[in-house]
Amino acid sequence: MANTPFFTNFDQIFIILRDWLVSFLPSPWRPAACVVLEVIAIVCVFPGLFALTTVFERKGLGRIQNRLGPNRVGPYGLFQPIADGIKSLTKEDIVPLSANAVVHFLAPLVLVVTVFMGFAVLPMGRNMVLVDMDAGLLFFFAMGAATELSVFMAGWSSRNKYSLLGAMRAVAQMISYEVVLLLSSVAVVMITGSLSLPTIVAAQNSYTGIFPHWYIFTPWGLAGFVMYAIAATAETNRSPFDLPEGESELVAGYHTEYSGFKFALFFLGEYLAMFSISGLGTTLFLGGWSAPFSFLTFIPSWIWFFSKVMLSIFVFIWMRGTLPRLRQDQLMNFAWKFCLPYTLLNLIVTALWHFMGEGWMRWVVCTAILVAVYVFMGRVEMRSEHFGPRRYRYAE
Amino acid sequence: MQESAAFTPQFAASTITGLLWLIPAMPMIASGVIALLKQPRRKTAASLAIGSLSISLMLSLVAFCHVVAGWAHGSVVREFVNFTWFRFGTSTVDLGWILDPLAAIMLVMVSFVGLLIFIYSVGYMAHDENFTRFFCFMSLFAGAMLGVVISNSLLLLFMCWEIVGLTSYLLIGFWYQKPSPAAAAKKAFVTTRVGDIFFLLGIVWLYSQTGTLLFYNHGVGSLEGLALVNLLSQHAGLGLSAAGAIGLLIFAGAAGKSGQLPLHVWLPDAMEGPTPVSALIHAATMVAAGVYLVARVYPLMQIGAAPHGTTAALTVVTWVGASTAVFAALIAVAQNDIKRILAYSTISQLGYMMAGLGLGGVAVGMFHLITHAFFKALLFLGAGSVIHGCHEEQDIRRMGGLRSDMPLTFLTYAIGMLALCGFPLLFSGFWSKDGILEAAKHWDISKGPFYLLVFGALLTAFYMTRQVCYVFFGHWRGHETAHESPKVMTLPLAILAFFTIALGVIGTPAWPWFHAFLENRTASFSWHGFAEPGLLQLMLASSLVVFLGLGLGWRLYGDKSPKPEAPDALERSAPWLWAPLRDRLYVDELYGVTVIAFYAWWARVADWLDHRIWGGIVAAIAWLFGLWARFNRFLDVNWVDGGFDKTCEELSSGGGLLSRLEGGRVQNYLRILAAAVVALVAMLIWSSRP
Amino acid sequence: MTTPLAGYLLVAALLFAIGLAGALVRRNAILVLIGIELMLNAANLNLIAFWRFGPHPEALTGMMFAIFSIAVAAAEAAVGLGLVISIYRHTNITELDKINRMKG
Amino acid sequence: MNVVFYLLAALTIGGGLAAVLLKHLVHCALATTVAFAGLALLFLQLDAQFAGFAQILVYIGAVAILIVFAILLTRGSELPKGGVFSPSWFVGLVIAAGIFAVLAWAVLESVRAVPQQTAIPDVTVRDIGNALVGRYVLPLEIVALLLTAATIGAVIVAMHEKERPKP
Repeated sequence: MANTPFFTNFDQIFIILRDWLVSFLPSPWRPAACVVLEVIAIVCVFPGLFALTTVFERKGLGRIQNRLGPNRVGPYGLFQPIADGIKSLTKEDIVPLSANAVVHFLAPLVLVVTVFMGFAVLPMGRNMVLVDMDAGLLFFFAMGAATELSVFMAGWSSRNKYSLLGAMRAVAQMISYEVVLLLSSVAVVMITGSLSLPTIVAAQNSYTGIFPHWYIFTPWGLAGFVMYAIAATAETNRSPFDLPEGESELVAGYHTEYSGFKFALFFLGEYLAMFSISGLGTTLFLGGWSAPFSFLTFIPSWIWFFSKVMLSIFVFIWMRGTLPRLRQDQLMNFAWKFCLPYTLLNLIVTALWHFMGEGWMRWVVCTAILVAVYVFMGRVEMRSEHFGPRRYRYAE
Repeated sequence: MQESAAFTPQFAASTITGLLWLIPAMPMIASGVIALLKQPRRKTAASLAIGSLSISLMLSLVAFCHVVAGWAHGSVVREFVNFTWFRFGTSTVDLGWILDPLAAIMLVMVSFVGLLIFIYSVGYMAHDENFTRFFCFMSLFAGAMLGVVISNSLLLLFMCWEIVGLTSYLLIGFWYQKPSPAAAAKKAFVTTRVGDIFFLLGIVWLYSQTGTLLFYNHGVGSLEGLALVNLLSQHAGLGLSAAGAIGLLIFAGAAGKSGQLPLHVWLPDAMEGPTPVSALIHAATMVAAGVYLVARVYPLMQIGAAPHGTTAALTVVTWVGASTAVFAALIAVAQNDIKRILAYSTISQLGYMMAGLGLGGVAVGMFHLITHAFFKALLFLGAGSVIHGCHEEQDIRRMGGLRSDMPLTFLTYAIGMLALCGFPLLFSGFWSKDGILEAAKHWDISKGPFYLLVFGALLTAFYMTRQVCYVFFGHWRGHETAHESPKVMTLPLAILAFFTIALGVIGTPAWPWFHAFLENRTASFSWHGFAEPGLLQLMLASSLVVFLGLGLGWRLYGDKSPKPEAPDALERSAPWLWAPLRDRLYVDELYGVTVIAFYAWWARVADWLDHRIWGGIVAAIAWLFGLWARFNRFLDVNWVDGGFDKTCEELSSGGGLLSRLEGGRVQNYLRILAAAVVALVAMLIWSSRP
Repeated sequence: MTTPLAGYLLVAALLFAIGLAGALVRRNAILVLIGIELMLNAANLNLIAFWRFGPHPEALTGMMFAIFSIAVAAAEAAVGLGLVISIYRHTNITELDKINRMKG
Repeated sequence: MNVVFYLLAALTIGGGLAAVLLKHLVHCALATTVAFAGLALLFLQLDAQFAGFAQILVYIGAVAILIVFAILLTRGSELPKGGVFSPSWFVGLVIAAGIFAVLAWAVLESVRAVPQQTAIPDVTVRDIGNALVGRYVLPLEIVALLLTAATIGAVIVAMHEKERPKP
């Protein structure tokens, strides 16, 4: 069924469309035109998704908090992002007097550009990847690392203590969790033996019975995915790790002094980072664009990819609606004393998994090690005073 | 095998054999983790140790059932996994582990007794501040001992063997702040090292002859056909074949560990360690490792014997064992320390085992090993309970009447004591000892061992009766009142007591299940086992001997409760006999005047040489140099100094100039460096221009 | 400049000289470290250029050297900046020409 | 030699110059980042994809951030009173110019003697990985050790000193 021309064409509809459009041009221009078309597609689709997600988030939070959410502009408030966009475009762009104007101007641009670059290596469907780089994963993380600089630039150039504090918190947090993010992805690289994201998806695109070979369905993959998800939440400054923007302490963190369109760019950048990091998580652990059951392969691959990404976005929103914010010391301790050791252990377990060969033994052994260490670290090590309630020296 | 990668064991054997390494690994890992724990984490330490050993016990039981099942279906009962540890040149060093009836029985015994003693230690060591360290060492010991049991390579066995020795040293000296345990630990370590030197020599010889240290390896191991025939055909002098000579060297190692005659002196002193250590290491398991080792390399010793015959090596083993049995039993008669009596009794019983190995084969010796492990552990733990209840009192003359104060301890102790004496029919000790006596009776070479062993049995019954009378009968002669021990200590006693009785069932002449299992025959139950000629008479005779010993003991000591200061009953009747026995037949003194005196003399000689000869030379040279120096000083003061003073002034002013370069300013350094680079590169290029 | 290799080497030389100048003329210790980083990077560029245009690129020697150098540079930066911060805590200055005491 | 190369070279050199010349330390750090990025792009132009991305990840993602942190922790963002250049800046400049002159001379003298490979080398990440754990495994492990030591050392050096009781 999945191989019938109709479904194949439907699956590849964007590729066919691109080739058809390009065929109007003389052949020497075609490769460049292909790239331009693809970049246009990415630059259009993800901001569109961003607009949708803002409504989705506000409505979702509204449901969680037992209220309605935006419902005035358009049916069910669906046109709310358009109204927001117009508002931010027409607002005055305020630059503080003492601010460092050039850096202040460059910061949001650097953020959005580097975040967009990350999409270049994400496979969004069968054959749908902008550049199939040999070192794609490394490229993705290199771009992710560059966003930290933009955060710092924004915070420092504003000449505002809240901005600076927020930026320093954000950078410290992002650096700490980037280590975890990277190491949890390395487990996948160890098993696949490739840094190319399409290859990683292809390695997961097979089935036993009706069940897929996604890496999340292995002990190390599950542990890696959990670590990845935690680190991704911290990396994108989302609740419960949203200290850099904690409005109760820091007004709005590093983008306090931004308004109008630059603020909108920060907003966009943050959501795009969320999309790209969910996309990477999907690619690494959730089988990318492959279908969750073998009998569902007739549904186009890109639908699967985007549904998985939106599912992760939903989880992000859910967590924001339910979890309280952490404290800075808890956050750092958690990263360096729990996540990092556990991720390193996961790497060892992954190696063990690889070297134990096929058979049920490796399932038992790997699961046992991971669960045992998790319980040990969770119950014994996390009991120490660093993680417990803070003792207030003067209040008691 | 040789082609496979170095780290991948071959899992051709069954799953349990493949996983056999987990059995020693569990306690070892636990030991490592405990070593990292903080001092106050007592509960964690104890539960880690006990938990890991329980897992080992479960795995051991699985392995045991696996072997029994294989034996019952008549299929292969020896499985092993070998792998290459490292290679140099073309030769490889292989390690491996093995699962066969011998290993399976020892595994179950060691892990079971070990587990009981661990549980007991929780109570016994409850007030010790180094609780975690204790369990760390104990776990390490258990792991290494289990490693000795399963190793299929003499090298691996030796490694574990040495770890066992190390932990023994550490645990004897556990209370190292007191001088006597520290000295005892040193003594044990040094004495067993003497045996281990011979053991190592045997290993090297074996490796040079056969090129492998694996016991079994699909026909090319060192204990299998080809290698044995090869070894047998070589003569090592003194009428021994190479196989026999290597066997004897290995036996020397075993003798060191098992406290056989010339090397037994460390074992009584080892009782300075905590009582659970004495029970686990110096009664039930480690000292039995020697016996186990001899059983393991039995083919080496046996090869070349005619049917029902014997070899020179086995003869040596027999004589050493039998004389140790009597020798130690004699000393035990005149000791007053409750643990010391048991220690000598252990040496004596180890002698029985060795004699059993030499006379009747693996099964006879091993059966006594297993039963002895249980009842001796029981006795030691009982002794520990008594010591604990009497507030760390160890002198049996200051106890008494504990029968009513510690009823549970008394009951279990009595069971253990009767088993050790070989009380007829009911107790396992009777059956295992009887097996040895029967084998001795049928030995062709000499009847000497038989009489020695019978005499030993008489003595055993006598000294145990003496001890029990002192401790449990009469009235209390100590300082404070005694109290019964907590549940966590008495429960293991009860379990051990149960097995002390029950184990006898599997080794009776009517149903020699144990022997059949070890020798891979089928076992069937029939009363005809007793109908063997002479067997019933022998049983009757040995029972009579035991009763004689018991009666004699009761006659002399029963229910009398003499004053602690009063001379012993035996001392009064035969003082000429008592004195040498009390002083342990002067063996320590003999070593003192021979070996140690020789070393001391040699040290004095070296000291004298140092002082007089070398020291004299050095002093002469020093004197010459002193003379030369005086002359130099004369020159210096008068001629050189003036010149130097001038030079120094110049230098210090020049140094002041130079010190501006070394001003601690990093950038200056960098500047000079870079300028130098410019100059050097320019020179280089200039000089290399065509 | 007849070959591409010469171009890369010249860029590297210029960057090296700039880095050295930074290390030599600035007073702030952090700036000196930045200069040193630039020099290391110039060396890396040399290595990569020689790898690319050298006779045996499949041997990966230059590439490996560059990768290891990047790793070592990271370590150097961490320790160097740690030292600067520690000195600042101690003496409240970061100007190198004032840090000339040999003992704490 | 093409336009891209000249652009990237200009970017790198410009970044480097700005890093050395700007007054404000944070500006210097940001300019350094530009130089790092230009170098990474030059690496990419030299078909060294892996090294280029590693350069971005390590230098922009870590070293630049580290420098920025150090600047803020030492209050380096305030302008010093005695000027940013050392008193003997001219000597340094001359030496640096000398170094460049010597190096450029050496390059121009010797580059003709070097045989040039123009074909794009066919090197995948897998090759690099295999080389890292194969031929270069010892350097790799030494670097691992070095990084560990550097991490611990940096932590200890930068750690708060314990209050020592005055004698």
